[in-house]
Amino acid sequence: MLRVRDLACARGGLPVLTGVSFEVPAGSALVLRGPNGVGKTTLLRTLAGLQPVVAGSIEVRPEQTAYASHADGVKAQLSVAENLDFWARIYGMSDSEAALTTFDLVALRDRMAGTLSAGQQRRLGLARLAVIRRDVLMLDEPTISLDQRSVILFNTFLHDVHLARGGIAVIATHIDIGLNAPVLDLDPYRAAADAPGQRDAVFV
Amino acid sequence: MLRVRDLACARGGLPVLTGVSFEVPAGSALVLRGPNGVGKTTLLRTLAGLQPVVAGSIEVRPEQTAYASHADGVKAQLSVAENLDFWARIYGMSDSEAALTTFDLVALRDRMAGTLSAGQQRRLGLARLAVIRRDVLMLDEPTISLDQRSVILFNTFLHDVHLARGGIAVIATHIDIGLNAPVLDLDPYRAAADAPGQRDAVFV
Amino acid sequence: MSIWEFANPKKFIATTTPLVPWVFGLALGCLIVGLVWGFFFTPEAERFGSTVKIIYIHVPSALMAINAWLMMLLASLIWLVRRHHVSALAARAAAPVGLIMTLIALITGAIWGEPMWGTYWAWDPRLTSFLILFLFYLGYLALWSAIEDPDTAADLTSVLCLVGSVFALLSRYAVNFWSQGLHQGASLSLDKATNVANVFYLPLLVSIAGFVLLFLALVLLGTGTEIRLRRMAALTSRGA
Amino acid sequence: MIAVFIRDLRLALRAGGGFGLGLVFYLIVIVLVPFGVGPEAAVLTRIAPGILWVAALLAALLSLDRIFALDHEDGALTLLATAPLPLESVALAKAAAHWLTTGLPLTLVAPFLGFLLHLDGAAYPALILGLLLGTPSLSLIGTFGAALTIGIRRGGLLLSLLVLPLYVPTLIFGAEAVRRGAAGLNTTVPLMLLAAITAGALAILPFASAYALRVNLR
Amino acid sequence: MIAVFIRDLRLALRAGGGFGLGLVFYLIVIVLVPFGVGPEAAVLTRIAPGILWVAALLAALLSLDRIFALDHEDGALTLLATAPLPLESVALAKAAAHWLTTGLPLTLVAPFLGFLLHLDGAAYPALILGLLLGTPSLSLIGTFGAALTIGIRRGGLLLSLLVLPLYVPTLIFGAEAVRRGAAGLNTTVPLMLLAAITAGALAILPFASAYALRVNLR
Ligand code: HEM
Ligand SMILES: Nc1ncnc2c1ncn2[C@@H]1O[C@H](COP(=O)(O)OP(=O)(O)OP(=O)(O)O)[C@@H](O)[C@H]1O
Ligand SMILES: Nc1ncnc2c1ncn2[C@@H]1O[C@H](COP(=O)(O)OP(=O)(O)OP(=O)(O)O)[C@@H](O)[C@H]1O
Ligand SMILES: [Mg+2]
Ligand SMILES: [Mg+2]
Repeated sequence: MLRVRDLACARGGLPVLTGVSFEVPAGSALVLRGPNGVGKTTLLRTLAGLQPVVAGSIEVRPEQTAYASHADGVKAQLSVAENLDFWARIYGMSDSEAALTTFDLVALRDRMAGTLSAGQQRRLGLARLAVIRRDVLMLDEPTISLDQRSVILFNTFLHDVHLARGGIAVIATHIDIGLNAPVLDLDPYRAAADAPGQRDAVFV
Repeated sequence: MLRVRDLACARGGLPVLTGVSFEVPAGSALVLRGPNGVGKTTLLRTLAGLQPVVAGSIEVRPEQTAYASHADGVKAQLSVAENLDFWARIYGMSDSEAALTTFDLVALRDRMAGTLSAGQQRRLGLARLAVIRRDVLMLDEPTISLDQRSVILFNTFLHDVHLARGGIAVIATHIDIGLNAPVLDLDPYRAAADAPGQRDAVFV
Repeated sequence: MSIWEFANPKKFIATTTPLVPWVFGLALGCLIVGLVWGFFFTPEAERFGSTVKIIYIHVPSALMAINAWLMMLLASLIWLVRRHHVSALAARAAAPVGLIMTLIALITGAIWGEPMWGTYWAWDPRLTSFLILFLFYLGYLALWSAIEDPDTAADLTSVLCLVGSVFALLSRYAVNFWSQGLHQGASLSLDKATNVANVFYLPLLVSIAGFVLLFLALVLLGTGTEIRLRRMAALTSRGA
Repeated sequence: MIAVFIRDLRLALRAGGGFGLGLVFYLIVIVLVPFGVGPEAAVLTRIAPGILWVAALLAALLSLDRIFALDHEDGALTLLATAPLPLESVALAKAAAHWLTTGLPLTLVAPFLGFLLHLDGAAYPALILGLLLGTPSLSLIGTFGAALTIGIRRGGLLLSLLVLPLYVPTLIFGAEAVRRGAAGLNTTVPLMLLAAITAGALAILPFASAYALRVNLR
Repeated sequence: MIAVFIRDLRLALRAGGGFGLGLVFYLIVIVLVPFGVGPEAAVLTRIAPGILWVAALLAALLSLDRIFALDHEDGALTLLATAPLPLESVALAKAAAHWLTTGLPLTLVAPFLGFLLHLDGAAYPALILGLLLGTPSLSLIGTFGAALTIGIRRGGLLLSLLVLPLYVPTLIFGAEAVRRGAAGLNTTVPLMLLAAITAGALAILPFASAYALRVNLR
C-alpha cells in the first residue's frame, strides 16, 4: 500500500509540484502522465527517497522501493549475465535465470552489455527489476526504445509477476503502453514559483 | 534523392543487414521499423557515413547528411541557446532563434542544458536539426520521451519545414509518430551469420 | 610469386607452420654454440675479467630490442597502407618479444654494471634510452590490450608506433644531450681497430645469429597463434 | 559488500579497466625525475625517499576518479543507494578494491624503482613497510574525495586538489621513515604514526564518504 | 574551428570545467616535494629546474582526458565528424584551447613556484621562455594521446602511459635550459630545440589525431 498525502517536491531549488495525493493499493499500478517538465521524474525520485520531501507525507516501506530510469546502471564491460548476477547478490537474491527468460535475454547472456542495441539494453535494465524483486517499483519511462514484442514482455511481467505478487508500481510514461491501470495527470499540480520548496525561501 | 542499392552493413564485426534497397525522393521521408536489434541504428549510421559500407552502394551527397540519436551532443554546462549557437556556427548558419521557437524552447533559452527534463533535452536535440539545415536527416528514435504536444511540434517541423524545403528524412522508430510516410520493415533483411561484413572473414 | 601472398592468413599459416620448428632448432643450435663457445672457450679478458662474457647475451638482446621495434614499425606501415591483417598481427606478436629483449639487455647490463662501473644502474645515455624504449613497448602493448575491436586496435597501435618512433629518436638525441655516458659505443663496426678481439668477436656473431633466429621463430609462432585465435572467433560467431 | 568488491575488481581487470596502469604511471614518474634533475647519482640518492613517496601519492591519485564516477554516470550509484546495503560498506568495499589494485602493487614495485634512483640500501625495509602501512590510508582518503566530487563530470583535477592536502601527513611520515632508514636511524616512530593514520582513516572515512554520497545523490 | 575553440574555452571556464585546477595541481605538487625531500634550500635549489618541469608535465597531463572523452560520451564528437569541418582542425582547435587553459597559466605561475623551491635567480628567463615554447607541444602530443584513447572509458591512466614517454624530449630540453640558466650558461640551444619540437608537433600531430579519431568513430 502506497499512500501519498498532499506531497510537494522541488528540483534544482525550484518548486515543481504541490498537493499531490493518491493511493496505490497492493497489487495495482498507477500511471503518471503530464507534459514534458511537469515533474514526473521529480515525483518518482521523491517517492523512491532519492530527494527530500518538501511537504506532505509518503507512506511506504522505503526498503521495499526500487527506482529505475533511463540510466539503469548497466556496466558496458560486464556481460548481461554478470550485470544481473551483481544486482542479484546485492539484493541477496539467488537466481537471475528467471529474469533472463522473462525478458528474452537468454541468447544475449554472454554479450558484453556495451554491445547491446538500445532496446536490448533497456530490456536488461528491466530484467534487473525482475531480479531484485522489490514490492514497490518507481519506473521512469520504462518502455523507451522497446519494440512491440518487448513492451508486451514488460506488461506480462508487470501484471503476471509483479502485481500478481501483490507488488505496487508507479509508472511515468508518454506513450500508451497498454496497461489497464488508473492514470494520474500531473498537470493540475504544477507548483507556483513561490510555492514551498524554493531553495532560498528562508532568505525572503 | 537518396538511393540505396542492396546495401549490407555490419556492427561490432558481425554482419547485421544485407540486400537493403530503397529510394527516398526529395521532399519525402522513410520510416524504418523492426524489432530491437534488427539493425536500424546500424543502417542509419552507415547511411550517415559513420561506419563503412560492407557491400552495395549509397547515393547521397554526404556533406548534406546529418545524423541524430539519443546521444545528441548536448553540453550540460552550456545554456540551451549556447548549445544551439555552437552548432549554428559549426555549420555556418546564422540564426538559432527560429529553431528555439519551432521547438518551444524560448522560455528555457538560458537554462543550463543539464538541468532540463528528459523531454526538454530531446527537444533541444531536435532543435539542433532545425539549426543546421541539412537536406538529408538520419533520425534514430527522435521522439523518445517527448509528450504528445512535442511530437506534434516535431511532425510539423518535419513536414512544413524540412520536407517542404525538399529535404529527405530516414527515421527509425518503434512507436507510431503519426507521419504519413512509407514504412520499411527491416526484419526480412537480417543477415546470416556468415554474410559479408564479418570482421574475421579473411581468417576463415 | 610476390611476398604479398603471405599476407593471406591461410597461406601464411600453411607456409610457416612447418617452418617454425626448424627455425627454433636452428636458433637453439646457434645459441648453444655461441654461448658455450663464448663462455668456456674464450680467454679471460685482461681488465674485464670473466664478467665480460655476459656480452654474449647482452649485446644480441640489446640489438634485437632495437630491431624488434624497427620490424614493428615496418609492419605497422604495411598494415596502414595495404591493410594486410597478417602484418598487423606480426607487429603485435613482435612487441612482447621486443619487450623481453629490452628487459634482458637491461638486466644483463645491470648485472654487468656492478663489476664494471661499481653500480647496477647509471643514468647513462644508452641505458636510459633503453629504459625509454621499454616504456614505448609497454604503452604499445597496453593500447593493444585496451581496445576490444582488433582492427581498431591495429590501426591505433600502428599510428602510435609511427609517432612513437619519431619521438623515440628524438629522445635518443635528447638523452645524449642530457648526459655523457660511461657506456662504450657500438663496436660491431667493420674497421678492426675499434673492435673487440676476434676471439670474442666470432662467438658473439654466432649468438647474435641465434637471437635473430629466436626472434624470428617467436614472431612466426605468435602471429600464427593470433591468426588461429581470430579464425576461432570468426567461426564461433558464425556458429552463434 | 563482497559483491561490490568483487565486481570492482572484475571491472578493474577488464579491458580499459586500467589495472596495472597505476604501476606504470609510478614507473614513468620515477623515470622522468632524473631527466629533470639530471643524472648525478649523489643528488638522486638524496631525493630518492621523497620522490618515491610523492610519485606513489600521484599514482594512487590518478585512479581515484574511477572509484565512483563511472557508477554515478551510468546510474548504478543511485540504484546502490536504494539497495539494501549501507553506503558505508559500499564505500569501504570500493576503498578496499582500490587499494588491492593500486596501493599493494605500488608497494611491491617500489623497491625496484628505488634501485633506479640509487636509493640507499639500508632504506628498503622502511620503504616497503611504510608503503604497506601508508597506502591503505591513501585509498580511504581518496574514496572520500571521490565521494565528494561525483557530482562533477571528469572532476579528476578538483579531486586531486581536495585529496592531495589530505595526503600530506602520510607523505611526511612515509618519506621520513625512508630517510631515517637510509641514515641508519630507528624508523619505528614514523611507521607507528603511519599505521595510526591508516587506522584512524579506516575508522572515520567510510562514514564521511557515505554521507557525501547521500548528499550528492539527493 | 573558431567555434570549437571558443566552446571549449567556455566549457573550461564553467563550473566543473576545471580551469585553474591544473594550476592548483601544479602548485600542490611543487609544495609536496619539499615535504618529501626535506626543507634544505641547497637541495631544493639543485632540483628546482627538474621538479618545476616534471610537475608542469603532470599538470598538463591531468587535464588531457577532458579534451575528447566528454564530447565522445555525449555524442558531440560523432556529430562533429559529420559536420562540415575537417577533424584535423577540430583536433587543432582543441589542442589550442587546452594550451590556453593549461599551458599558458602554468607558464605564468611557474616563476612564483620557482621562488618556493629557491630556484636560482638567473634561471627565471630560461624557465619562462622554455615553458612558453615547450608547453604547446605538450598540448599537441596530449591531444594525440587523447584521440587514441577516447574509445576507453576513463582511459586517463592509459593516456598518461602513452603520452609521458612522448613528453621526454620536451622535458629534457626544458629542464636543461633552466639548469643552464641557473649555471649562467648560454640557453639558446635547448630553447631552439624546444621550439623545433613544438613546430614539428604542430606540423604532424593534428593529422595523426584526426586519423585516430576517424578510426575510433568508425
Ligand atoms: C643496464 C643497461 C644496459 C643497457 C640497456 C645496455 C645497452 C646496450 C646496447 C643498446 C648495446 C648496443 C649494441 C650495439 O649497438 O652494438 C650494448 C652493447 C654493449 N654494452 Fe651495454 N648496456 C647496458 C649496460 C652495460 C654495462 C653495465 C656494460 C659494462 C661495461 C655494458 C657494456 C656493453 C658492451 C661492451 C657492449 C658491446 C659493444 C657494442 O657492441 O656496443 N653495457 N649495450
Ligand atoms: N537537475 C535539474 N536541475 C534543475 N532543474 C531541473 C533538473 N532536472 C529537471 N529540472 C526541472 O524540473 C522540472 C521537472 O523536471 P522532470 O524531469 O521531473 O520533468 P518530467 O516530468 O520528468 O519531464 P519529462 O517528461 O521530459 O521527463 C522541469 O521544469 C525541469 O526543467
Ligand atoms: N557496439 C556494438 N558492438 C557489437 N555489436 C553491436 C553493437 N551495437 C549493436 N550491436 C549489435 O548489432 C545489432 C544491431 O544493433 P542496432 O543498434 O542497429 O539495432 P537497432 O535496430 O537499433 O535496435 P534498437 O531498436 O534496440 O535500437 C544488434 O544485434 C546489436 O546487438
Ligand atoms: Mg522525466
Ligand atoms: Mg537503435
